[in-house]
Amino acid sequence: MSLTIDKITFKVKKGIFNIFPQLCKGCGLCKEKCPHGVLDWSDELGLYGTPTVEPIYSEECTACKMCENSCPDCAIKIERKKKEKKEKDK
Amino acid sequence: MSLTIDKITFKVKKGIFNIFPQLCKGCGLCKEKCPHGVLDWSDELGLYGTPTVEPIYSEECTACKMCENSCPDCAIKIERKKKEKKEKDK
Amino acid sequence: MSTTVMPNSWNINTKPHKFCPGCGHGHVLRALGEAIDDIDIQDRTVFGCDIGCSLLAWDFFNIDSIQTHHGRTTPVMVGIVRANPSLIGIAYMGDGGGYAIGAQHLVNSANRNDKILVVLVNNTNYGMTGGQMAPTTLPGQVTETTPYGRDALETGAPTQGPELVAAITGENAYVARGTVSNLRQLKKYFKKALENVQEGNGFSFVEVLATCPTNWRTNAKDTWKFLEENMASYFKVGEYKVPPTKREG
Amino acid sequence: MSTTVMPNSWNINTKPHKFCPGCGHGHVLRALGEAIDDIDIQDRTVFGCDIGCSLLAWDFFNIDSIQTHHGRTTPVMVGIVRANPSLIGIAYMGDGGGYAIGAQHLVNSANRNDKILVVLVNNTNYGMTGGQMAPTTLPGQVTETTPYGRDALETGAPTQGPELVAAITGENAYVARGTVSNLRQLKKYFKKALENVQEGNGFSFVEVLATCPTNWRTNAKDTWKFLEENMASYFKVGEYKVPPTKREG
Amino acid sequence: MEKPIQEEKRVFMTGNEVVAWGALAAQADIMYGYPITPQNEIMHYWTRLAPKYGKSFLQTEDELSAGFATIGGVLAGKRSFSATAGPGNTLFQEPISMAEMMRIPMVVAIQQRGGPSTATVIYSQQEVNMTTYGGNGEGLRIVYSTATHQELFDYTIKAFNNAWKYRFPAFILGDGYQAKMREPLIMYNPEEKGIEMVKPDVSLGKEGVPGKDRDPVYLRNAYSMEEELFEVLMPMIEEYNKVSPEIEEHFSLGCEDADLIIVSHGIVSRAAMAAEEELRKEGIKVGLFRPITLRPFPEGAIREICKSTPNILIVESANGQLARLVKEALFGLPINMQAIFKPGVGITSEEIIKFIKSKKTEEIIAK
Amino acid sequence: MEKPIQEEKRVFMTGNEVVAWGALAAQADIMYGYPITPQNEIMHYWTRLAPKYGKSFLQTEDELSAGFATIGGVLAGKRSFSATAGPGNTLFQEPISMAEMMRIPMVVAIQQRGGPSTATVIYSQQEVNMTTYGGNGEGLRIVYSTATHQELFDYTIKAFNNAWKYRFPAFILGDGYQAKMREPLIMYNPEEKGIEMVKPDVSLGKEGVPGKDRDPVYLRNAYSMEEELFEVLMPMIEEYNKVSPEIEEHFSLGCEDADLIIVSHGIVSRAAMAAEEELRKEGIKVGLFRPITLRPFPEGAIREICKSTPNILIVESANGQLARLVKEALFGLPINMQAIFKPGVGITSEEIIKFIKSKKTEEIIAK
Amino acid sequence: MNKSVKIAIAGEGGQGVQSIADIIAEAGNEEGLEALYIPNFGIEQRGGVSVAYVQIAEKLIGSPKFEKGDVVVALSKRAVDRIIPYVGSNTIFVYDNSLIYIPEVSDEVVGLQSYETVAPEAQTNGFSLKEGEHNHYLIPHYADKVIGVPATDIAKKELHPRVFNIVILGAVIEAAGILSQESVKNAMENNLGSKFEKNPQLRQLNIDALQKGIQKIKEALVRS
Amino acid sequence: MNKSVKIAIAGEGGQGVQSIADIIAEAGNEEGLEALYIPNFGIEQRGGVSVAYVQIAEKLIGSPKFEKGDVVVALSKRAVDRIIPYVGSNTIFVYDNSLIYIPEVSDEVVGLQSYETVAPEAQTNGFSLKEGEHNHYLIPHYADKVIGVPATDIAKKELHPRVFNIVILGAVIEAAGILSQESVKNAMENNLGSKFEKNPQLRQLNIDALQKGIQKIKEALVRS
Ligand SMILES: Cc1ncc(C[n+]2csc(CCOP(=O)(O)OP(=O)(O)O)c2C)c(N)n1
Ligand SMILES: Cc1ncc(C[n+]2csc(CCOP(=O)(O)OP(=O)(O)O)c2C)c(N)n1
Ligand code: SF4
Ligand code: SF4
Ligand code: SF4
Ligand code: SF4
Ligand code: SF4
Ligand code: SF4
Ligand SMILES: [Mg+2]
Ligand SMILES: [Mg+2]
Repeated sequence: MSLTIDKITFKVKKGIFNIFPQLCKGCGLCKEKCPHGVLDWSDELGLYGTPTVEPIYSEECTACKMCENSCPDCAIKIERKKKEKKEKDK
Repeated sequence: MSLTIDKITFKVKKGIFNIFPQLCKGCGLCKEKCPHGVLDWSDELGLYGTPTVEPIYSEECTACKMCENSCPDCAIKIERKKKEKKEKDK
Repeated sequence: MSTTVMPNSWNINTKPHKFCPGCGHGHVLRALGEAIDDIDIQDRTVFGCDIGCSLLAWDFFNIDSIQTHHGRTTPVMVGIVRANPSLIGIAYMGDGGGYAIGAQHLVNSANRNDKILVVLVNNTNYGMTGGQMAPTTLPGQVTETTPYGRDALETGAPTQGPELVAAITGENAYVARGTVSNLRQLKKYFKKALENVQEGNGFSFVEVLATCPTNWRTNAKDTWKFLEENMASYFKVGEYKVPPTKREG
Repeated sequence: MSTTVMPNSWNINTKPHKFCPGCGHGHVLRALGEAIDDIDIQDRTVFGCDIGCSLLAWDFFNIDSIQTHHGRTTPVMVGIVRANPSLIGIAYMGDGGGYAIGAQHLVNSANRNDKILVVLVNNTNYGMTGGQMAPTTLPGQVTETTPYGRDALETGAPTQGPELVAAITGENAYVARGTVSNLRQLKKYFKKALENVQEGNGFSFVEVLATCPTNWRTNAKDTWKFLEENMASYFKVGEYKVPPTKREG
Repeated sequence: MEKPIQEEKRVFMTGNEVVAWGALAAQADIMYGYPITPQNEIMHYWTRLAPKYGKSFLQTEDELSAGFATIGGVLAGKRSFSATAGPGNTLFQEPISMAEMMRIPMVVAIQQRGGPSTATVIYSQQEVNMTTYGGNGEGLRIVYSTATHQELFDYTIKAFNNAWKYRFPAFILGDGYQAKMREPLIMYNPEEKGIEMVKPDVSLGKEGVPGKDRDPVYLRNAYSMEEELFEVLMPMIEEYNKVSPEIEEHFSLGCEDADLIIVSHGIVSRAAMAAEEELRKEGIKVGLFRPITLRPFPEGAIREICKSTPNILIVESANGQLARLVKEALFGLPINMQAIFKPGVGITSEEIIKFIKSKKTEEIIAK
Repeated sequence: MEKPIQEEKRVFMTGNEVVAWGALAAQADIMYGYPITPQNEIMHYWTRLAPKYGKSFLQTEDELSAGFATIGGVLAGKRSFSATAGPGNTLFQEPISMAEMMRIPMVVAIQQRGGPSTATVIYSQQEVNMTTYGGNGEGLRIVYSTATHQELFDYTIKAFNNAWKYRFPAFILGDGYQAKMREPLIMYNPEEKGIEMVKPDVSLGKEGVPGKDRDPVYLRNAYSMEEELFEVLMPMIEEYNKVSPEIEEHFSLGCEDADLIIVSHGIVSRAAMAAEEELRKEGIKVGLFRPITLRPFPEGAIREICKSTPNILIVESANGQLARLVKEALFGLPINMQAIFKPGVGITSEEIIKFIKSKKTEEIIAK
Repeated sequence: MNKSVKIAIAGEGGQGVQSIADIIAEAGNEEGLEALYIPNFGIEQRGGVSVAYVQIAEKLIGSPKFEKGDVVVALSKRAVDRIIPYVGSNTIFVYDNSLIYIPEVSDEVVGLQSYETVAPEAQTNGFSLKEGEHNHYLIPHYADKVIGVPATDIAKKELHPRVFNIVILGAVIEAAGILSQESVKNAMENNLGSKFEKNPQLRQLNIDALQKGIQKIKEALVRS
Repeated sequence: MNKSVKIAIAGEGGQGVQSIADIIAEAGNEEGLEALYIPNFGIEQRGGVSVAYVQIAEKLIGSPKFEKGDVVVALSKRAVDRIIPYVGSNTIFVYDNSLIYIPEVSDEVVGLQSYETVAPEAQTNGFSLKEGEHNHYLIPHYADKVIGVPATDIAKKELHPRVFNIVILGAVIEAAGILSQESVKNAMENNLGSKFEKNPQLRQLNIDALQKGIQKIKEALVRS
C-alpha cells in the first residue's frame, strides 16, 4: 500500500502527463491511440527494459486521456489543468 | 426377416384394421387419439399380458390412420379400402 | 408373413423394441426410419445412441449402430464422419444428454457446422434414471429431484434447444422442433435434415417433443394432454433454420 | 506515494500484473475494477479466474479470489453463491474456457439464471497455450492449429457468444458485448451487470473483445487494427439483453 | 427449524436413504448432484428432506459441474457434498484432483456400479483404483468402504468430520447393492453420542474488506516452476502420511489363530464373514481382514496380522483392485496369495466356502 | 501423394515433433486434439504436415470430445490418435474407459506435466496411476513409457500397431521434458525396416446394406445384468493376461552381478543409467531395471532379476506411482526397497549417486 | 439353530413383486431380526421380469444376493426361466398355477417400481424365436417342494384381482415359516396404510388375501 | 575421457537465449554427438527470465536438466539470480558486463519464443520490494572462472545490436570448447538461413559477432 512508484511528469498543453516507468511494458498501445500523435518512445526504460513513452509533441496534447485509457497497465495518468477545464474545452 | 407376426384383422367401415398383439404394449395412446372413439380394450392380450385394442365401433372408423400413427410400437396397420379411396373421401 | 407398418430400416428381429408402453422414442424412431427409407441412405448411415432411454435403440435399425456414453454421442459421430465423410452420422440422444452433460458438444458441433444429424428427444425429464429434472422440465413440474415442482426462480426456465442452436449455426444448418403428435411433419423435418447432411451442406438438428408416460406417471389421456398442452405451450414446433437450398416456395 | 489510475479494488502489491505487454486482459480488469469501486461491492465480491491467461489474475484484486480449472470457473462460482447467496460471484475466463471446454456450464448456468457475473475475454485464440484456434478465431486467421488460416468450411464460423447466451436466458438476464477499445462503455456494461447480480435479479454475461499481441504477432498498430477492424466486423458490440429494471429511458 | 434426528431410533431403509439421512445428521448444508444409477435416490431423498431443514440442493448439468460446485460450496464455508457412480465418478476425478491439490474438504458418496464404461447400473467394486488414486495426483484422499447400512450412516458422518479436520477430500464408497437394499440400522444425532462435529470454516468471502481490514485470500492450484510445486506438494504428502495412522480403520475377525485370512472390503466382506463363521464351525481355521479405509490403507494392521498368517485369500467384485492395495501394503513379506476376482458381480459366502474347500491345503496354506 | 518419410535419416528435433512424425510414419490418418501444454506442438506439427500427406485434423471443444471423436475415427476404420496431458488426461479417462470396454484401438500420446490439478505445465511422472489404471475399469491398456526421442518415434509406431493388433487402447507416455527438448534420433519408414503395419479395419459403415447384404453391426458398452457383464469382461481380461507376455518390454543394465538395482522409467531412467555407469566406475555394483511397458508390467522379468538381487531403489518424479507397480510385481518376494520420490520435478544422476553414497551399505543392501 | 430364511421372488413388472418382498423384509425388521431386501434393477424402466431378494436372520446377513433360496417364487412364465438358478434341492418353489396373471399397466396397489429390470435379450427373444418355443417353461421338479398357488384365480374370483400379490405374500410367509402374522400385518399396514385409509375396504381384502395364501401353503405342506 | 559439456543460459525474454542454445545443440548434433537442448517453460508467455539448458556428449545424455553447469551464462540482472544455482566450483560463468541490454519488443532475429517462463513471484518481487533491493545482484565468485563479456556494447558499437546474442554464442562455444566453428556456422545457417537470404548482410554480421565472442573468451582464458 505504501509502495513508492516512480513517476515521470511532463507538462503538456492542457495538463500534466505522468508516466510510471515501473508499470510500463513498452507495448505502444497508448502511442498508437493518441489522436494527436503526441507520444513517442522515450529513453527512459520500463519494467522489462523496454522504452517507455513520453509526450514529445506536448503542445498538441489535449489531455483527452485516450492514452491513459488504452494502457492495459495503468502506467499513464493524465491530470487536466483545472482552470482550462472550466473554459470551453474545444 | 421371415418372422411370423400374428395379426388380428377387423373389417371396419372404410377399410381394414389390423392389430399385431405381439407388438402391442397396451399403452392406450391409439385409443385416446382416435377421433371417433372407435377403439376400446380387447380381451386379446399383448406383449406384456396387457389388453390390446380393437375397433369396437367399427362402423365409425374412417381409416384415418390416426391410431396407426400414434402407436409407438407399429402395432396397428390400417388398410384403406381401395375403391372408396377413389371416391371422394368426404 | 404379415407386414406391419414398420419402416424398412427397422430391424424386425429386435422388435418389439425395448421402450416402455407409450414411449415417444418409438414414434421418433419410426419417423426417422421412414425418412431414412424415403431417401434411401440405409447403407451410408451410421447411427449412434446416447445413454438415456435412447440407448435402448442400440440394436434398433438395420443400420450400423453404436451406443456411446451419456452426452458423448455427438463427438463420436463427429469423429466418424470426419474420418469418413461419405457416411451420414445420426446422433440420437435425450434432453439430458444433449442440453445438460453434452451441451458443449452440441454448441460446438453446431458451430463447426459438422455434417451430422442430431436428434434430441425432449421428454422433459431424465427418463432412464427414473425421472429427475431435465433442463427441459416445465415450471412446476414434479420430478424426482423437484419433488415440490420445478421452481423456475431457483433452477431456471426450460431450455429452448432449437432456439439456442439456431442462434449459433451458420446459414447452411437445418434446425427444427417437431413433436410425436404430428408424425408426418416430423418425418418431413427428418427428411430435410438428412438431405442437408447427405448433401454435405451442414449441421442438422431436430428436437422432438416426446412422451414419457412412465415418469410422467400419466395414463394415455394425460400423456397426450401433457405433450400437446403443457409442453406445446412452452416449446414451439416448427422450423428454426432452413438452409437456402431447402427453403420452400 | 504517487497515485496511479489503478482502481481501488486492484491490489497494488501484485502490480505490474503478469499479462504480456499490450494484453487486453489488463484493460478488462481495469474496467471491471472501476465498476466494482463505483458500486462499492469489494467486500461482498468473490472473484474466480479460469485456466487460460485469466489465471494470471489470481492475485489481481483486493478481493477474495480463486483460480480454478480450465472451463470450470462457472460451476465453482455457482457453487459458492448457491451456498452463500449474499456473495457476488464473478467468473472470469477466456473464449476457450467459456465457449469450448466450459460451454455446457455457460449454457446451463445462463439457463438456470444463476446469480453470477460471467466475464469472457474474447481474444480469438488460446492465449496461454501459445495461440491455437479458439471457437472465436476469425475465418482465415492463422493460429498454431490453423497454420494455413482458419477454414470456416472445415471448422465453422466464430462463435457468437452473447447472441447464444441471449437466446436462452430469461428476461432478468443481462447480456452484452464490450471491447477494450471503449473502456467507458465497457465499465458501464460491467456496472449494469454487477448491479443485476447484486440485486439478485439474474444471470449476467459480458463478453469483451480484447487484444493478444503476443499470439497475434502484432505490433501496436496492427493490434488495434485487428481488434477494431477485423474483430469488430464479426463481433458486434452492444447490449444483447437488458433486464426491465436496467433499461434506460 | 427442527433437528433432523432427535433421538436414537431403529429404522429400516435403503442405503441411498441412509446416506441422505447421514448427511443430514452430519449437518451437511448443501448437496450438488447429477443423476446416475445407482445413487439417484440419495438426491431424491435429499430433495424431499432439504427444504424441511433449511438445506439446499442444486442439480447441475454434469458431474464436472457437480464436483466443482461442491468445491464452491466448501469454499463458501458450507458442508457440501455430492454423490455419484461409475462414469460419473470418472468425471469427478477432475474436480477431485483440484480438491486434493487445494485441500478442499469435499465429501462424495460413491455407489459403485459395473465397469469399465457404462457397463451396468447395478453393482461392482471396480471403482477402487479410481476413488483411491484417480486423477493426475497422488491419492491424498480419505476413502471409507462401508459394509452395512449402519456403517453408511456412521461413516457419512465421519467423512464430513475428517474431511474438514484434515482437509483432504473424503469418500463414502458404497455400491449398488448397498444403495438399493433395505436393512435395519440405528440412526442418531452424532452430537448426542458425544461425536464432536468439526466446524467448517469460510475460505472465500470472509468478514471485512480485503486489502483494507485484512489481506485478500488468494487460492490457486497452478504454479509456474517445478520447484514451487514440489515445495507445495511435499509438506502435503508428509502431512497425509503423518495423519494416516489416525485415519486408518479396519475390522478383523478370528485372525489370531487363523491358517488363512480372507481379505475383502465393503459388502463382499459380509459374505466373507459368513464364510469365516461357517468354516470355523467345520473346524477350518479362517480369519477375516477387512480394510475400512482403503485410503489411507491400514498397512500396519494388515502387515502385523499377515506376519503370523502369511496365507491370504483376496475376495472382491473387481479384477484385483483391492488386491493391488493389499499387495502394496504387504510388500516385502513372503505371502501366499489366492484370489477370487469377480468384476461386476456379487459374491456369496457359498462361493467363498466352495473355493476354500476346493483347494488342497498346500495350495492355500503354505506356511 | 508423397510418403512422409522416404529413407532413414538422422534428425534433431523436439519430442513433440517426433510424435507427429512418428504418427505419420505409422500411417495415422487423423488426429483429434485439444490444446494443453506441454503437448501442444504435437498438434502444431501435425496441422502443418497433415495437409501435405492427405491426413486430417480436428480441434475439438474439450478432451472428452477429443477422446470420443478419436473413438469415432477408429470405428470408421482409420488410425486415429490424440495427445494430451495432466487435467486433459484426467478427462480422457472417460473415453478411454469406453475404449477399454469396447476394444477400441485408440492411440494417445501423453506428455506428463505436474499434478495434481493444474499444478505445472512442465514435467512429472505423476500420470502413471491414471494412464495405467484410470477410469472405472480394470486397466486393460497398453502403456509405453519412453526415455529417448528415438523411443518416442519407435513406440509411437508400435502403439498404433499393437493397439490394432490386440485391440486395447495404447498410450505413449512421455513427459514435458521429452516434449520440449531437442535431441537427435533416426527416423525411418517402418515398412522399409520390415515392420509390418497392422491394417485397421472398419467397424461401422462396412460395405453393403445392413439387414440385406449382411447383418447390421451393433456395438454397445451397456449391459442389463451383472452376469452378462461378467461374461463379457472375463474373456477380455483373460485375453489381456494371455497376450501380456508378448507385449511386455523392459530394459536392464548390469543387473547380473548387481548389489542394488535402480528401478525407474521414462526419462528418469536416463539419469539412473548415467548414475549406474558412474557408480560402476567407482566399483559400486549397481544395476538398472527399466520397465518400458508400464501396462502390462514386465512382472516376470523384474521378479527374475530381483530374486537374485533383492535390493532395489525406486527413482521417480512422482510420489510412488511407479513404486506401486513395482511392489505389485514383486509381491511375495522379500525385497528391501529404497526410494527417491520427487513428484513433479526432474531428477539428475548426481542426486541418485549422492543418495546411494549417503546410505550405509546395510540400509541399501540387506541381502 | 439360527432362524434364517432366503427368499427370491420373480414376476412381471407390475405384479407387485417388490412390494411383497418389501413387506416381508419389514416384517422381519419389526420382529427385531436382521432383514435385508434388495430388488433387482437394471437399465430399463419397464417391461421386464422383476426380481426381489429377501433374507431374514438373527445375525448380520452376508451378501444381499445368494445362490439358492429357501423359498423361491415365480409369478409368470418368463419369471420361471429367470428364477430357476435360485432353486436348489432344499428349496420350496412356489408358483402361480393360474398363470398368467394380467397386470394392470398402472399398478396403483404398490406404486411405481422404478427399478424393474429386464435383459433386453430376454425381452426380445420370445418374439424372434420360432412359434411355439416361446411358451415353454420348466418347473424345477428337483426342488424340495413345488407348490402351485392359484393366486390369480383366487384373487379374481374370491377377492379382487388387485390383491393377487398379497395372496402370494401369504404363501411366502407360510413357506418361510419364521415370521408371525402379526408383524406381517403391521408391515402391510406401514406399506399400504395410506391406501387403506383412502379405501378402508382394501384393508380387509388384503388381510383375507393373506389368509388365503397362508392357507394354500398349509394345505400343500400337509399334503406333501 | 569423454567429451561432454553442460551449458545453462539465462536472459530476458527477447534476448535470444533459446536461439543460442538451439544453435549450440544443433552444432553438437551436426558433429554426430549426442546433443540435448531443453528450454525452461512455464505458465506465462512473456516477460520472464528465459532459461535454456544444453548438453553435448558422446553417449546418450542423462537427465535433460542438471545440477551444475560447465558453462553458465547470464544476460541480465534477473537472469543472474535465476541461474546462480547452476554455478558450481568447476563452472565457467559468463555474463554480459555491459548489462543491461535493451531487447526489442518484437524479436525478429530469432522468432517468437513461445515458451518463455517466469515465476509470477520473480516478476513482481522487484516491484513490491523496497527501493534499492531491486537492483542487487551477485556475481558468483566461487565459480572456476568468471568472465564478463560486454556483448551488448560490442554489438551496439562494432556490429549491430541485433547480433548481441551471437556474440554470446561465440563466447559460449569457446568456453565449452568441444565444438568446431564449422559446425556452429552450419547450425547458424540452418537456424537463421531464411533471414540471411532476405538480408545477406546479416550473414557476415553474425559471423563477425561469433568471432568477437570467441575472441573475448580466448583473451579471458589466457589472462586468467
Ligand atoms: C457420465 C454419466 N453421468 C450420468 C449417467 C447416468 N444417466 C444415464 S441416462 C441419464 C439421463 C437420461 O436422460 P435423457 O438424456 O433426457 O434421456 P431419456 O432417458 O430421458 O430419454 C443419466 C443422467 C451416465 N450414464 N453417465
Ligand atoms: C482440462 C484442460 N484442458 C486443457 C488445458 C490447457 N489450457 C490451458 S489454458 C487453455 C486455453 C486458454 O484459452 P482461453 O480460454 O481462450 O484463454 P486465453 O489464454 O486466451 O485468455 C488451455 C487449452 C487445461 N489447463 N486443462
Ligand atoms: S491525453 Fe490525449 S492527446 Fe494527450 S497524449 Fe494522451 S492521447 Fe495524446
Ligand atoms: S500503453 Fe502503457 S504499457 Fe504500453 S507503452 Fe503505453 S504506457 Fe507503456
Ligand atoms: S383409423 Fe382413424 S377412425 Fe379408425 S380407429 Fe384408427 S384413428 Fe379411429
Ligand atoms: S398405441 Fe399401439 S401399443 Fe399402445 S395400445 Fe395402441 S396398439 Fe397397443
Ligand atoms: S422411461 Fe420414459 S423415455 Fe424411457 S423408455 Fe420409458 S417412457 Fe420412454
Ligand atoms: S498471451 Fe495474449 S492473452 Fe495471454 S497474456 Fe499474453 S497477450 Fe494476454
Ligand atoms: Mg429426457
Ligand atoms: Mg482466448
